[in-house]
Amino acid sequence: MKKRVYLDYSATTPLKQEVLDAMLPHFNASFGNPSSIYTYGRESKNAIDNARDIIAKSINAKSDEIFFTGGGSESDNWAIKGIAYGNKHKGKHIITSKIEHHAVLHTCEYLEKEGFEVTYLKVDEYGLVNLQELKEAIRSDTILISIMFANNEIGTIQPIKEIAEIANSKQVYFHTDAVQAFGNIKIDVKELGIDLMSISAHKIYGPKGTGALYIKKGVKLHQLIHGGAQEKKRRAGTENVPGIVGFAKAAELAHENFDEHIKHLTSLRDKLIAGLKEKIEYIHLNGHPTKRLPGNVNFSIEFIEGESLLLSLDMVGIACSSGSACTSGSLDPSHVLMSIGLTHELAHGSLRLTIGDFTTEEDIEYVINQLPPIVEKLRQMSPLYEK
Amino acid sequence: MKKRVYLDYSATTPLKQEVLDAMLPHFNASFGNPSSIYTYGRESKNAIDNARDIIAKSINAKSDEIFFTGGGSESDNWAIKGIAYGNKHKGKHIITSKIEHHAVLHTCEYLEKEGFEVTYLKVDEYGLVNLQELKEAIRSDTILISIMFANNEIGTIQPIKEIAEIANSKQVYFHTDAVQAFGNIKIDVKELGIDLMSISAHKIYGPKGTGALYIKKGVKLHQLIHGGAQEKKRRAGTENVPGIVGFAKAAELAHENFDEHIKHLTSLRDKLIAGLKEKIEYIHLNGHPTKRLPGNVNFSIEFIEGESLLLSLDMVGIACSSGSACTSGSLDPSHVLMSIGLTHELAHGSLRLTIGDFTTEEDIEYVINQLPPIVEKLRQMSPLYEK
Amino acid sequence: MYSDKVMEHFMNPRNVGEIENPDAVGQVGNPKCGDIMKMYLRIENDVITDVKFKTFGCGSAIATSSMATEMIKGKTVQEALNLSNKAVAEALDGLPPVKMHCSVLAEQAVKSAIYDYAKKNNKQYEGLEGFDPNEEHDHHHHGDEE
Amino acid sequence: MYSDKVMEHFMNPRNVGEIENPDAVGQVGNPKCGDIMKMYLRIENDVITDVKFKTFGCGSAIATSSMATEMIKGKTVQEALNLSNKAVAEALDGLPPVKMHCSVLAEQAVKSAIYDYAKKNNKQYEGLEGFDPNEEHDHHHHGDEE
Ligand SMILES: Cc1ncc(COP(=O)(O)O)c(C=O)c1O
Ligand SMILES: Cc1ncc(COP(=O)(O)O)c(C=O)c1O
Ligand code: FES
Ligand code: FES
Repeated sequence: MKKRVYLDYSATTPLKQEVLDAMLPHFNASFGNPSSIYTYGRESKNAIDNARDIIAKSINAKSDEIFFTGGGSESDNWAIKGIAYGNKHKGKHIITSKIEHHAVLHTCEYLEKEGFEVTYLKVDEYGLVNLQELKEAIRSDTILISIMFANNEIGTIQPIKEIAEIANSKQVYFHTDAVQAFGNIKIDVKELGIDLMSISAHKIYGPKGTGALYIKKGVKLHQLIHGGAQEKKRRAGTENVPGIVGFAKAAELAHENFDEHIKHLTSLRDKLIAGLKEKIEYIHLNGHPTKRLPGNVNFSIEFIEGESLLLSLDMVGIACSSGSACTSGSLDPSHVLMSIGLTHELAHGSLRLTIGDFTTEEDIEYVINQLPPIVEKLRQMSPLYEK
Repeated sequence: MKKRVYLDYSATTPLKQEVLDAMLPHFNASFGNPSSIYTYGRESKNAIDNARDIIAKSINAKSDEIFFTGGGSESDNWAIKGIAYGNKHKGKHIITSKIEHHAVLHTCEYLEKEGFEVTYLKVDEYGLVNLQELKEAIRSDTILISIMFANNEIGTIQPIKEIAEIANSKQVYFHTDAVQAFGNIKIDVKELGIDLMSISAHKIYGPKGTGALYIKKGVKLHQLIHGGAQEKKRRAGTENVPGIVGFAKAAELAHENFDEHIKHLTSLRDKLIAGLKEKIEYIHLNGHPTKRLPGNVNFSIEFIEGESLLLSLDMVGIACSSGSACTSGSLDPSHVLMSIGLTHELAHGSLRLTIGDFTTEEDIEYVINQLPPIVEKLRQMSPLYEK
Repeated sequence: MYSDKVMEHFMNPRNVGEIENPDAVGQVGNPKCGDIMKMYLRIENDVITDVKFKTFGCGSAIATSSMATEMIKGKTVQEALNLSNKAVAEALDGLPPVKMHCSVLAEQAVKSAIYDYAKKNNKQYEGLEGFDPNEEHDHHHHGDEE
Repeated sequence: MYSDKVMEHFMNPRNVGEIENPDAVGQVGNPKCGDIMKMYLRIENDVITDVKFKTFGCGSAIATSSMATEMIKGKTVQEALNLSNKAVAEALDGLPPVKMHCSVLAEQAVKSAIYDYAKKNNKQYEGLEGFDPNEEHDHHHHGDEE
């Protein structure tokens, strides 16, 4: 088989073997509906109770504060719409940032159409929100602040504890999208003062289509999915038992090998950054130099466009992503890259390489060797490049 | 191992081996994010495109009318809230029935609190809605009729084509919850005139946590989950690729072996009904004698309560369910059984046995032999039973 | 869901049946709620010498009936009156929160039978004051609802 | 996503580069939109004898540039002007709907270069009427959006 170097761990991850092994019995041996009282059902119920305990422990929450969902996007939608509709008698103002994931941004935009008001905080060149601006944005009718823990494109980590303190001091609910942070940053929801937090399994070597929302005890929000009495009557639908079990196993593995995982990712990340900087002229690292996810590398490469870069890399077996509009067929390049002040050209020429547990030193060396000639070839074709 | 006879196929089903085999490659070999343009991503994209074609074909829809979701409950919530919020300028009135699944009923009750008005049609002793009453319930501000295809408890099949005709003639959207019907009744959405239809994988030997909503081209509704551009920008969230692939394989198998499946279920169902009627006094079949799901058996057994029946059956390895409030810790017995006019006692004494593809003749005989002495023992303990 | 002890009492309930010409009978519950408990007592010299029950209800209702009859047999009437639902539940190694009300029913059934006895024999017991066997108990109030 | 033909042209684009002292140059697109195409022509006796391009853009932009240059080389100016974006896309065995606008760009680049030639040489060609190379084209209007 052709060499394949996967460097898009922030997009999704393969399952770890232990995760799959944990899931398999729940497909057709221990497959009962957890709501059923007979043996088959109780086996499933025990499995999800156990999974809930593991996830809770991994963020220092209580088990009855964890609610399983169908993924990170559902968690974000539930948190934001749930708080909005559930607290509209108190106010209709929400604060978020310009660099949130679309699951947050488009939800907020929807709520604007439905009569809510939203302040989108800008960020600095590194992608950090300004705490002073946040404070000033809070109004008497503000009901929610939603700021992501770490950004999926540029990897920047926000000052979550400080943000939570501001929110708590004004009695405004604080939600954070920790889909990228969970498993890559140690999170203690109690110590940080978080009210709601979204997480997703498929970013941490667990299955797609499973996530969770942490809801601090006492936080009032509407349901997003009504129906059966699952999840303590707060999120209906027959539980995805294998998905939930796999999510918990993935979280368990992540936390067992936490320090090792961080060390591995950080060292490969720094090696990749240094190697590319050395070999390629006119490239710029996006995001914060140190307050960044351990596996995130994001460069803007001048004079060339991201999609053609990705295609060329795919031809040599390297899988990664770009913030260029051309990769998605959308009108504008990444809102995150534009928000940190990049020009359209630089945003179009962005390349995100995200490292994971299965990435090796050779993978990094392979990229450091393969990328420069590809960049050079595309630059030779570019009308913007005058050497 | 202890004998296990699973007769709760309406609650959930085990995966068929072919389904699991189809899913496996997508956990860690072909695991890419379908939104990514490199090879890994395109493999996943192709897999879901292919799955969409299969599901579409199975109900005679077009591929771009199928939207994958996180299950039947999400599909119901999306359809009903989506139509309600997306058409509130036209009207705020919804019509449904008293015997819908909670995913429909509780969604409607939620919408009532949010300012919508809902008419809950009653049903006759068999669980059928009255078409005349439906017609009379339609108002100038009615925007949606949601009537389930087949009931999950008593198996009764509604006159969907007639209902759709009434809805279409009044230009009211028609949604049907076909979670129990799909795979057990042949469905042609075009011929029937359905606008929206909910289906779920785990009821047809596919995985939990995957469902779909059929949305007829041109139907306007709001999103339930906002975010990324997945599902033609109408349902955000990284697609559960293995789940979707498994769902399609399950649908494919169901439709390949359709006639055989129906014959098998119907013959075992009728045998079970006849056998229990012959051996046990004071029992009554709930639901329609002929317009019923091929695998559904639902009896009310006088003088005894359902949970104690289930526990006793579980002790001999038989897994099934009951509409007694005592099984769920809720206040009232099944709303479906109460709606068809059962007394509280009879609703409490209900037993649902649902048959599936893995059910054998011996399973049925085992139940016919095991149930009578259990009923007799519980009746001997009952203060209501005077022989 | 249920402890082994609950299941054991459910599968092999003690003291099921009726007593002919009993000294006291009590019935509580309501078929609407899915539970009825009927208790028969034989009382000699203020001591419960025999007890039988019939129950329509869930596994927990049957197991608590069974356990309650065991716990009061051989006890004085006053001792039996002091039996709390918690004690019955504890003797069964606990009950799921949603099922605690079934143990309340067992306590009430005993009380109700003793009430019958007291009335017939014109006796007074501590703990019977204000007890009305026909009162509707909202025993379906569950702990885990929010 | 892309046909084999698109990928082949993308990986091995024909006629990349510049022409020194060209008879005509045209440039269309906008780096804001992520695409710029520059086309150089050598024209002798109204026949395009050489053509080169430089493109900043996606795979489809590069492949359509390459295919368009191949298709006009050796053709008369008027024939080149008649080249439609559909013909370029078809020659590439089709393009994804969201990428059709890139083929429009190739058509426009050719037109733009010929416009330059016509102006410099005071010539008239059918199909150039009303063409304005500096006009902003809303070429990012995609078919699959709703
Ligand atoms: C009729 C009906 N509708 C909806 C649902 C909900 O489906 P899911 O469990 O996939 O959310 C079910 C089953 O639980 C059902 O039987
Ligand atoms: C920061 C962030 N939030 C939310 C999501 C959405 O999660 P999911 O794909 O599980 O719906 C993602 C990833 O797609 C993400 O990176
Ligand atoms: S150049 Fe942007 S999509 Fe082709
Ligand atoms: S008798 Fe209904 S829950 Fe115990």
